[in-house]
Amino acid sequence: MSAEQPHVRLEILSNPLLNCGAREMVASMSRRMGFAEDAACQIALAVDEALCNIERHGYDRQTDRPIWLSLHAIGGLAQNGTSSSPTEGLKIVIEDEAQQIDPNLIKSRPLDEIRPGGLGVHIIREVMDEVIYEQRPNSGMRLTMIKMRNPQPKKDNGAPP
Amino acid sequence: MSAEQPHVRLEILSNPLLNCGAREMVASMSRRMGFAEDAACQIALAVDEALCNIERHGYDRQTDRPIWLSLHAIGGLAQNGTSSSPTEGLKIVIEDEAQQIDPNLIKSRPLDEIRPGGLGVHIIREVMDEVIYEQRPNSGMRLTMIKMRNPQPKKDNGAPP
Amino acid sequence: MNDSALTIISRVEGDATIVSPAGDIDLNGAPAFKSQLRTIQSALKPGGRLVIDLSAVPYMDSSGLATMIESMQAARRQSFKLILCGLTPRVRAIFEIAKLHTVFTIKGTLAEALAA
Amino acid sequence: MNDSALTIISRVEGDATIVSPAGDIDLNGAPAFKSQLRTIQSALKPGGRLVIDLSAVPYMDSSGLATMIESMQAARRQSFKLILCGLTPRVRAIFEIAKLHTVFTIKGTLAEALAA
Ligand SMILES: Nc1ncnc2c1ncn2[C@@H]1O[C@H](COP(=O)(O)OP(=O)(O)O)[C@@H](O)[C@H]1O
Ligand SMILES: Nc1ncnc2c1ncn2[C@@H]1O[C@H](COP(=O)(O)OP(=O)(O)O)[C@@H](O)[C@H]1O
Repeated sequence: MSAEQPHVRLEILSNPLLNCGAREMVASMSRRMGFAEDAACQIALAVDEALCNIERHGYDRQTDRPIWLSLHAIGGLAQNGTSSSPTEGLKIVIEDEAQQIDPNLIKSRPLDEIRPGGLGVHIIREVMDEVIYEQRPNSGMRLTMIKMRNPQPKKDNGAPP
Repeated sequence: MSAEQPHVRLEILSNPLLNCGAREMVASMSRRMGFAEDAACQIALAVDEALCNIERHGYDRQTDRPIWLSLHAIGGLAQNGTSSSPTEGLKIVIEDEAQQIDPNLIKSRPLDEIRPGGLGVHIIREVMDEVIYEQRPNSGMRLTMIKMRNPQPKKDNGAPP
Repeated sequence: MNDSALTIISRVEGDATIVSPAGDIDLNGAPAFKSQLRTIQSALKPGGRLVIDLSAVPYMDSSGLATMIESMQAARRQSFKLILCGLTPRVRAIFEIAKLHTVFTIKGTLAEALAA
Repeated sequence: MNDSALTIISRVEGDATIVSPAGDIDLNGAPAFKSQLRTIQSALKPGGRLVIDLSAVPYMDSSGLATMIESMQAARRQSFKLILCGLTPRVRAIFEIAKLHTVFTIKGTLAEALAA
């Protein structure tokens, strides 16, 4: 994982009305970084699901609390006029000040039981190459997600099969 | 003008590759706030033109300098389940650490002479209801733009006719 | 509903009730859609059909999927037939990621859904 | 050009050279588009036609407008005819905001542009 500075930082309030802007920003930038259309949409979906979970579970539907999102283009960004994108992958970090929970409790359920709910974490783990939930040092949670442009064979993230 | 906190803050590096994400974020959020499609596109265009000018003129095409953008929904944001948007307008503030110039020198040219260039400031003033350029206290420039959902008859912003 | 968010139109054609949402079905839009769907479903007769035309839905997330699953459960309870149609590639992808594309009856166009 | 940014295809049909950019023509994409247009234009004969089909351009900003104006200036210098077509509403709006919609020859579809 790179220790470099993010290329983009976003702070939004925890109002679901704003999620569309965050996910479309990420989709749009991902396309420009060279991700294929379906991958760009997957990244946007993962971001949206993560925001929904913070808003519903972390902040218990309070709509005026902060959520921070940062994007780091692994391998860097193309400069104007260069012939191809050097971006190898996208690292997205989403942080909040919401209630802390044991990262092991954030897990997807088996999908063979068809019922509403319980799909968000599955979606996030399915579409991203790396997904790490952790508690931030003082308050809140941090979710780090990585998607590579040409992904390696997928690692097991500890999600149930 | 409202003294309230912004609902969204964005920091991007001055690489034109990232402008698409900033403008699509703003377009997407504007639609949700209740702006009509054409107005949402106009706001996105003004944001993009402002970013282009900072990147080309302010930072002289350096691609690794910071640009800050904040959005404040005047009148507030709809809460889930409410019947209509309380958002009266959108205030956008764009700041940089680039070279400072006399705000009076940032002006649009007459459009009857057809030549490339010199259209950005005209576009910004044309589509937004209020446009204020100023020097920040220590370094860089600040552009404040407001677009109302149901605009009053347009004030003269000091732009040439 | 927000001025700007999801708009939902429904109409009856023969034994089919066609619901056409327009806009994103996400955490912001799903609650209003869900409550409108419930109202529509409560008027459906056993043996009738509910067609949800998603051709004007550019985006859906797990809140939207939950709404669809609720509708499927209502269909089982009330014995009406639920048919989805008009999925854009982006919306179809999320059904696939959630392994729900084989669970719902999904048709290409509204015409195909009505003929089903 | 970036893998992802603007792609530009051109082909010749009779006396017309048709250029079809696909993607946003903004500060990120305009430089590559401008240099490709220059190359294409340098091969145009007086009396010929250059048709720029903008139907796959969802977004354009003043960098794109500047590119179009440059092309118009080349058309005057080299006596070829420049025709734009396929403008999406969002792109058409920026031509109008810059008061350029009456300055260019703008047709609805590519077929109309080729018949012009
Ligand atoms: N950001 C978060 N903060 C707290 N708990 C979370 C968070 N994200 C997920 N969870 C927990 O993980 C569970 C599974 O989440 P998910 O798969 O999205 O389904 P759902 O949200 O429908 O329950 C949630 O029910 C919740 O207990
Ligand atoms: N953010 C900025 N920083 C410094 N100068 C600026 C900025 N924005 C605009 N200007 C000045 O205003 C002029 C007009 O800008 P614009 O209408 O966008 O046309 P162009 O950028 O094509 O010259 C520019 O040439 C520049 O001198």
